[in-house]
Amino acid sequence: MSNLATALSWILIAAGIGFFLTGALGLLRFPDIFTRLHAVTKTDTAGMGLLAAGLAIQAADLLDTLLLLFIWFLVMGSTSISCQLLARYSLERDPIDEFSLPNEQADSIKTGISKTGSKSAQQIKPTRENATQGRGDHG
Amino acid sequence: MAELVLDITLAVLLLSMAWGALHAPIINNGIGLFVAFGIVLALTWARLGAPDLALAEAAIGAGLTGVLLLHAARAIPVPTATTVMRPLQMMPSILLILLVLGLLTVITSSGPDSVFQQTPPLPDLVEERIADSGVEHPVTAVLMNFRAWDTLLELFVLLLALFGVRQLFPGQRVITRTGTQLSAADKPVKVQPWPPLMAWMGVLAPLLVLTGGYLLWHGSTAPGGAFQAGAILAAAAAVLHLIQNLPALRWSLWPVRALICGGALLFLVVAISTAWLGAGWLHYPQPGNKLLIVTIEVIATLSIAVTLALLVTGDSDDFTR
Amino acid sequence: MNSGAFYLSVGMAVFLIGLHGLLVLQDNLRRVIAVNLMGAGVFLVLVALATRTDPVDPVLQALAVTGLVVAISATAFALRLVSARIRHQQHKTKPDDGRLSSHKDKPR
Amino acid sequence: MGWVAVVLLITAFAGVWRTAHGPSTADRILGVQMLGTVGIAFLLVLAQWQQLDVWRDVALVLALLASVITVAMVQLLRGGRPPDDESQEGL
Amino acid sequence: MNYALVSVALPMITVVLLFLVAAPVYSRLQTLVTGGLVIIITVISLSTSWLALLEAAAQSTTSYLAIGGWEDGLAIRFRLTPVVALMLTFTALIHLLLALYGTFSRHGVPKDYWSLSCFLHGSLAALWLSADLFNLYVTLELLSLSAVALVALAGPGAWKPAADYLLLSLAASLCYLFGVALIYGRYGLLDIAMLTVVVNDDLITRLALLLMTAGLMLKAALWPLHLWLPAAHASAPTAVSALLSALVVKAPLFILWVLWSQVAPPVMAQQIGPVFALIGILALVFGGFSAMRTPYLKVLVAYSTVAQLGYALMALGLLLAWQQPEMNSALWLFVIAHGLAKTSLFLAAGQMQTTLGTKRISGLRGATQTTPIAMFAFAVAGGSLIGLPPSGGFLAKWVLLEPLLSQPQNWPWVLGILLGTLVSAAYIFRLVVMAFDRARINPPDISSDHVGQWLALVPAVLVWGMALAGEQLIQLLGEGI
Repeated sequence: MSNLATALSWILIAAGIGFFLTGALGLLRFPDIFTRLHAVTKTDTAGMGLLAAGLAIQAADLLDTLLLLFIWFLVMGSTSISCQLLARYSLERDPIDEFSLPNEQADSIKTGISKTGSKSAQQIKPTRENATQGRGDHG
Repeated sequence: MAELVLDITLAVLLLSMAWGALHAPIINNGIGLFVAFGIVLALTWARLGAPDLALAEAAIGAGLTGVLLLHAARAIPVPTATTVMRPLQMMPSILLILLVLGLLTVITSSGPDSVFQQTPPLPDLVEERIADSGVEHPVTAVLMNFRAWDTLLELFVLLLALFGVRQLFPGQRVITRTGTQLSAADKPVKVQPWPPLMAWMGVLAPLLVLTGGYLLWHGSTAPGGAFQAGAILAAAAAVLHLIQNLPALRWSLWPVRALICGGALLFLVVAISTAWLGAGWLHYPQPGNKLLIVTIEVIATLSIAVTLALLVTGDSDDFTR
Repeated sequence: MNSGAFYLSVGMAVFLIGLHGLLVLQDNLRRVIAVNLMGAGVFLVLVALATRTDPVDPVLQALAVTGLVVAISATAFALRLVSARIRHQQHKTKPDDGRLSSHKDKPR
Repeated sequence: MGWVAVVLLITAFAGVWRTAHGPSTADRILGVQMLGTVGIAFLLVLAQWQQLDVWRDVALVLALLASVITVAMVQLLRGGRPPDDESQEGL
Repeated sequence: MNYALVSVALPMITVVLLFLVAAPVYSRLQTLVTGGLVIIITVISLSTSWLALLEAAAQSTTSYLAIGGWEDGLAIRFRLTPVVALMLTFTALIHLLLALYGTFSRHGVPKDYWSLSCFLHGSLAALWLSADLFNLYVTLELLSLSAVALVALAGPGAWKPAADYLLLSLAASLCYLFGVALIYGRYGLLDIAMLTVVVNDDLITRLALLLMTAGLMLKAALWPLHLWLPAAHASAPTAVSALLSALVVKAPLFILWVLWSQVAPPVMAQQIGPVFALIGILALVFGGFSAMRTPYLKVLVAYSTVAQLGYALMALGLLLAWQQPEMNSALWLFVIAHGLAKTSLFLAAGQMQTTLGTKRISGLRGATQTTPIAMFAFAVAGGSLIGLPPSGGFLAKWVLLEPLLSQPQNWPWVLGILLGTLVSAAYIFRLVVMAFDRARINPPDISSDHVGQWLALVPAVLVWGMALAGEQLIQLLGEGI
């Protein structure tokens, strides 16, 4: 392997690690679930991709490279899908306060919920929801 | 140096998660931590060079146990904070644990009798005899040949756990006044899964089945084998079952029952027939032992998969209808 | 101190944390987790001992795999039992929590 | 390569903290999921470090199962509430 | 050895067959057919294990079977000794008696009882035969899971004791497994017979044996680790309580015996012996007192199990302390006599409870008139527990007392046994006196089930009949190992 390739692979790995660290920071510091979801999903996908690319340069074998690619694909799929699911789930449980958002956005979120079917309109009552949420999760 | 730091980081992760899983004020936090503990444990097995165990733990600790625990946590209506101990109250406990730990460590790892001064004779024996066992991977050889009786009994343990769970759905039995209410309450409310979830499962399920098959096929020469493959297939079946994309695994259907007990039955039949017609209890005939082991493994994988899937997600419908 | 000895201690620590939890905790769900931690501790001990030889001792690994299967079966049963009981307690109408009651009642 | 693994493990602490502190169920699942991803990365690094292909297989299994568990958890959480609990929570 | 294999394989294959044909609902006819099948199986198993017993008694050395034909150490081994063969026979006998009860008694047993009791039979047989520490762990786990599932058969009311039982029993198994891991770490072996040769007296071995002993004592409900037992045994269905008391608690005791009399070096065994004997006496006294004070019938019988296990533990302790092989026969005679008597007690108690419609002892007033046969069985079996001559219980106690009485410095132990006997007499007589109270009879709710009552009497008669075979039994068991 040439020096250039080695250097490149290490740069990629370092960048990947950097993304992972950023994601961890976001997970710790961001204020609510939606921002945290955003942080973790993006950085994990990117970090994993860069790391896998860096490792793929070092792995001489074609089969290993393919496996790395495949794992990256899996991680990408799973993080993005679960980001979707978790966001929807959080919205169902604890809708965003309508007044803190511009009207359009709040409406689209609301209709998004009612489209999924299992919920009725009376559930979007922030005060009551928040109260139960508090009991349920904060203890 | 890097290895030392790695070991210490892993240990800190493991121990803090273990403590947190037990003493988190809210039980759901504890459950989350325990699932995470399973993932880190899989990494620890990898660090210790035990790939078979890492595969099994990745499938079980990260997958099935989480689903199981969540099932159980669902039974608790409102997760209340039940702080068992305040940090100050924990101090004596922690000190006691440290003291006992120190004592145990001194006993086991120091002095001339220390366990690390011994060289166990069995690994050499395994290496010597592995050519006659019919498989090349030593762990599989031990599991399927040298200590096959343990594995046979282990299949019965799985069967038994399923039997035990079946007792908890007394739907059809003539039992207490409260029985009927119970089975109604135990029915989970089925919710139509969201479309992206369905689509992703459509991709994932065949991949899981493929990986399971790969591990099984791989098992005789490299890490992997019946149990790991079975656990992965079980995870696939459990998730498909959860999103109602799989024909229900009804206990009352005989093919389901046949699949469940197939592994144990085949293994037992092999044991009996080798004792009766062959050289002795579980003494496989020399040419053909490879074929026999592979057959047992394939059937056992299917049994393990169905049994675990039912254990994890089976509801009252599956057991009583 | 080699890494085998280190992980042996870690395994024993996890075992002790589990044992301690089993003794002090009341909640059955937590006690199931405690028992599982004890199991994880024992498997760590087994695998740490397996690193003594090179290549790694296959017998101990096989024992740990068998132990893991037994543990997951038992855990599954225990969890279903515990949750069935919690559900039953929530939905029962008459107080019948397994104690033998004093009035003249039929055993099953 | 060893240090890469160590740094990865250190980022895992963030996942642990989030899992332990919630506050919502989604946060906990997110924490577990992040740990899973870090675990996969760790195993890939380990495979390269020790030149052992088997850890890539383990990473593959972990990747599959990690996505299974998130899916299962969300679906269970949505679907699984017995009727009484929902009335209690006003859901 | 082949006979012994048949007696292991039969119940296990029955489990799978019952599983395959499982019908959704059992009619009376299906109960008869299933019960009949299990009876046939247990009869065959009983006769083959009897043949194995004859085989074991005839040969002078222990016979081994290396599973898979591999070298010693690599393979798990089966081992056939007189004690093992006797326990195989005893297991099949108790299972047969309960299968008869389940089939022909009017109250019967819950549907899944049949498969689970076969599970129990198979795992016990595998446990008696095994000569491998790790394999013993697997069989122990199989045994406790089937025991818990059997307790859970009683319905939702029994789930709490079942869950407690399961958790404690899992923890106990893991303690045992930890010990096994340390033994393997120290000696690199799991085979009991091979360990006997190499074991020496050092700290790791002590620690390992201590851990295993703690786990096994919890599993065997030996005082003071017995607290789970009364709730679990009392809330189980009648036939299940009998199985649990007669067989399940004996399995960890067997492993304890194997560990200390065969694996542990004699020096350590001599040190632990008096401790066991002392715990045994405490169990006798405190278990007996609890049995005397409880207001519930089945709880009384369950506590009496705790107390009676004290005798067995004491015999084990004295065996270890003095290294006298004669004590072996005392230990195993106790186990068998107690198992038979306890089967009878639980079946009789179940009959009386159902017929009189009460769980309280005070509800037994006039039971000599309302359920005479069951009460008679209770009294007869109770007589063996107390140790009235010439019952099986007396035989065991006599073998235990003989060496004790011959030496004056051992008389304190005799005092302990005496105290235990008095306490057991007290709780048995308390009940019998209540049953003779014909002035205020508790009227039966339903007509009594004669078949069930007679079946309850059978084991009680058997335990008194043990005296006839006393000489042979003592000789057979006295050889040790």
